[in-house]
Amino acid sequence: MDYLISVATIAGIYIIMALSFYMVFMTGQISLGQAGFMAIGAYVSAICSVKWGIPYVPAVLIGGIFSGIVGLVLGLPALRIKGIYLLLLTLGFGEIVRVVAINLKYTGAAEGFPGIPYQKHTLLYAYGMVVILIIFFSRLRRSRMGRAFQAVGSDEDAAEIIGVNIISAKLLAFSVGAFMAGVGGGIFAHYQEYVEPLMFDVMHAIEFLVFAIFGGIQIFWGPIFGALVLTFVPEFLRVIQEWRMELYGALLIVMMIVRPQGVIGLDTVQTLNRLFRNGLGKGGAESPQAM
Amino acid sequence: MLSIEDLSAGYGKGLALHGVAIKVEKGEVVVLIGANGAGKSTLLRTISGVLRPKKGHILFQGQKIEGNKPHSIVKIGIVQVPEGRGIISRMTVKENLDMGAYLRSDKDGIIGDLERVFEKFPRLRERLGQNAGTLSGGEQQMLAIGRALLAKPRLLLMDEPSLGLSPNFVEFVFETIHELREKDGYTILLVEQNANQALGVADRGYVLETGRIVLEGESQALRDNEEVQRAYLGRSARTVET
Amino acid sequence: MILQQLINGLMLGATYSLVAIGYTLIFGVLGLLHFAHGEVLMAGAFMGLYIIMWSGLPLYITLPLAMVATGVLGIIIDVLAIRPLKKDFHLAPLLSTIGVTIILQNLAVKLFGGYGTRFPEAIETVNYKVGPLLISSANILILGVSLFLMVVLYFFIAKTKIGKAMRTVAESHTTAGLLGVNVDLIVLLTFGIASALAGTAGVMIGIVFHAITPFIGLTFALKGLVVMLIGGLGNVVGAMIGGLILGMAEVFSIVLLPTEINLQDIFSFGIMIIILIFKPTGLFGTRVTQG
Amino acid sequence: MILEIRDVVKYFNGFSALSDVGMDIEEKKIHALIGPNGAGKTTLFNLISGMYDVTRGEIRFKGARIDGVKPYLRTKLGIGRTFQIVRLFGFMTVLENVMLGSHCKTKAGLLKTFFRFSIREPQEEKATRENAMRWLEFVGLPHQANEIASNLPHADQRLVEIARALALEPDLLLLDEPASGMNPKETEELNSVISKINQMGKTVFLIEHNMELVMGISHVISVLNFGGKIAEGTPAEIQGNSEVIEAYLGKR
Repeated sequence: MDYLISVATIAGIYIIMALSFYMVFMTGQISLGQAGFMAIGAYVSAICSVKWGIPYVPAVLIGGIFSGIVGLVLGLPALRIKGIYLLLLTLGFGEIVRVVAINLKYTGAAEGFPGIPYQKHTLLYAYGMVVILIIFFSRLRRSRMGRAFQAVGSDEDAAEIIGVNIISAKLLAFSVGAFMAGVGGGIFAHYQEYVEPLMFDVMHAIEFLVFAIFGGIQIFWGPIFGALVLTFVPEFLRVIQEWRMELYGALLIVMMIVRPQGVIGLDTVQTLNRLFRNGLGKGGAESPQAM
Repeated sequence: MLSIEDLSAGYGKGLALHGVAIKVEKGEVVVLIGANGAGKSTLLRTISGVLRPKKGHILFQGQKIEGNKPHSIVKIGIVQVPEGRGIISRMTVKENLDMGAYLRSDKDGIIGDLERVFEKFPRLRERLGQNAGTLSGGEQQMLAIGRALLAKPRLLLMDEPSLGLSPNFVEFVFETIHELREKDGYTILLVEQNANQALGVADRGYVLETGRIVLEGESQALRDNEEVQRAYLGRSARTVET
Repeated sequence: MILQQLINGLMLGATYSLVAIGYTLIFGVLGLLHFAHGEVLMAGAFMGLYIIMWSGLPLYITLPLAMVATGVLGIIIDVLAIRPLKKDFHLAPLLSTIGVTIILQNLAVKLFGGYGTRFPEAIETVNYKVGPLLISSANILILGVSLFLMVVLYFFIAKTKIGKAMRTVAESHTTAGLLGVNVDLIVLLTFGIASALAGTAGVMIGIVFHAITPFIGLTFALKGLVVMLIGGLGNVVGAMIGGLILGMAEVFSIVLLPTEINLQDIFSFGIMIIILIFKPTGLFGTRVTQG
Repeated sequence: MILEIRDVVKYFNGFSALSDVGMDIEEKKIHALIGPNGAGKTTLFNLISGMYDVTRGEIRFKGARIDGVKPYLRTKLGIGRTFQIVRLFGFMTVLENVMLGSHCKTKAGLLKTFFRFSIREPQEEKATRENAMRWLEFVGLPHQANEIASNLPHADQRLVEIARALALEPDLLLLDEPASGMNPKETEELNSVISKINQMGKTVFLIEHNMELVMGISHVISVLNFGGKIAEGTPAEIQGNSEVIEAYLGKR
């Protein structure tokens, strides 16, 4: 049972991370810096708890906000560049965060930062955050800003001609995504009781990317599905566990060949919606938009 | 020589060509005319193998070629002067010409053909070492035609060679086409917006409208046809007074 | 002392150049950031290691063998992970090569362990004293081989028929096809050449550092990316010069900067981020080399 | 005059795409811009909507200069447009695409989106949706509202794009080759949609190659060739203009 809870907890944290990637991706930006933002959230919240005795919830939030601010600052130069340049910038950012953590004596440098108070209800907090994010994304999806984000992600020029301020849209998405990753990091730190730089290397950022891309990047249910499946399935199939990363890699390639929009696409949601409505005999009285 | 039957093609889900049929005989100049978006370039791109047809057949000298890759189409002698000229701007004029002879290995033949291209376009010889991207529009068109000739085409496809050129150069391009046929005996399938002048150098023509052949015939007949005027200027037959 | 560092910097830089040329070739011809290129280098290093160990043959035979083997690996990647992709999702190739990265790195960890593997003595170490300088046989070998390969590649691209075809494909796949170039074949060849160069760099890294790990891929991939950015995307000569610049800059940064923290790691990323923000087109512009 | 174009010049890397073009678009008229391929028509549209900046010259909208103003702000001022190649947002439904048209008429920010206690749809969102639905009905596609935009047939996508541009309630609507790739029947429908738009009091400025359409609905036609204006007038005047005939058909 304990084992199941620990897997579920980690899955919850990964959902937050996959959603943070998705948030940035909505505006068409690929970030390999999400592990770096996670690290910032983890370290800052840990400092708050350990050094200044700030309670759990505010500590985690401070970590998230700090990460969001860093995201805003990194987002500024990121506005000028796109595509692979942005990918490289975020990659470089993630590595710099890690190298700084390795060298920072204040937080134990490479040996890690121990003694973070354990939060035994992490499962609740993590999924509480997931629920908040689900509410956030479903409201976002049916909102002016959400549509603007997606428009920017789909065709920047057309979005601007429609009247979207693409600069503020991208900046906003970037820093909100960083905030989410920071909160994820804070929750993670207080579950592991210690953090070390190795936990936040590029491979982890790539892992979050795989969750989102595999699950689907047209709608927020995709990253949630991806993070859940890719965390749980390997845990219960030993063979897969051993070859987990290789499987992720192969999965990514196969998805790109067969279904680049991910397992959960807009079509999936529409089909489900239709089935659901027909099943309940409701007709089209609901808001006609896809969830 | 070239015979196309019931050809349908397009990008994505939509079709830009619906059951098109045309023929080009050896030694002929045939022109495809029609407004923008009528499917003229799509037809050339399908013949060249850039686009796969969705239906129909393309026969070249009795041989089925639809669905072949562009490089194998070039190999059998169908060479296209692409829309927008397709100059490799970061290579020199000489290198561009070398690329024209890419599939050939007869060194002496290439040198001879190169001389003939220079005779036709002396300007190219002067610009040999220059970056092709720095040429003027007219010079680029000369380069594009010269480069295509170096591939020893049996059938030359030309996609809007007069597009974006100054009036003097437009004249020159049509003179060149005329000469290619009269003096050198090339078979040419030409796509043009410049209908009057194109029909002036062609034997026969086809008029395309939203992906269908709506009219075909001898050049002179097409030139005097009111439908042609209508297709371009939307005039009803009554108001034509040319 | 300065002169001695210059030699070291050149040697380091030459390997960077080899990596960066591969990136830039593939970028030029396919417009693709080949994320797995660093892992190809790592695989090349291990293949070199085993070829040297098993065959016991001298380096001038084993090095070309390692190059061929790595080239084949590159071709396999193109055939399996790039070519089958759907064209309508423009991020697909990038994400697919990220998949390749995950697979290669984790396979390597399984096969060779996560720790360093000793690299066999491929050449006899002799130190030549030239005035105040100490030059080892490894120095000479690496500089010599890299410069030789770069010169050969330069002439190959500038003068040969295939080289011109590569540049034509780099400009436009359609135009190249209409000129009779078999575009698929040229792309395949580009992957082969780029990967063979990375393999060479891998073997050399093994010779210099005496040990290799499955993680060298990422490190050198990042350096290669920095160099490609310095040189300009798709610019082969830029990559050659950029490598030497970065190599020397790194060596001098070790000499000049305080040593208690390993700043040189941040150093390359710092350069990368500065270039990305201020001059993303690189110092030499983005273009393929001219003949 | 709703739109005044004065001595506009546009260079691309030394090549002149437009040279000293001047044009007045009268309010509540349908004004067509025609000319052979490569004449600079779309370039002019891009200058008006702000995707490019003018090299020289000025553009005035309702009397105020707009050259140099950011594209999204021009939209806010009341200029809507469609593109030569349809540019709908593919991951979204038809309705969502049209709703995006209202973006600059609405306000709700990210915080307001999230921090609300009622689970009912916010007033603004509801209004946006109903507005979008109206425009979909206007172009005759209400039944396609929940379809994913990229799944629609080509002609319908064009109409959705027009509906999206209408949703921002522009005073000036720029249509770039709306009929391209449409069959005669679809063109007919388009024709009536454009007329209806004009009857609502909106100014329409359109680039089009389908001459039957252009000659049938335009009040004024301007002709571009080689980046310069060669003629302007009523459809009848343009049809009789020998310079225009030559530009299209070439010299005889």
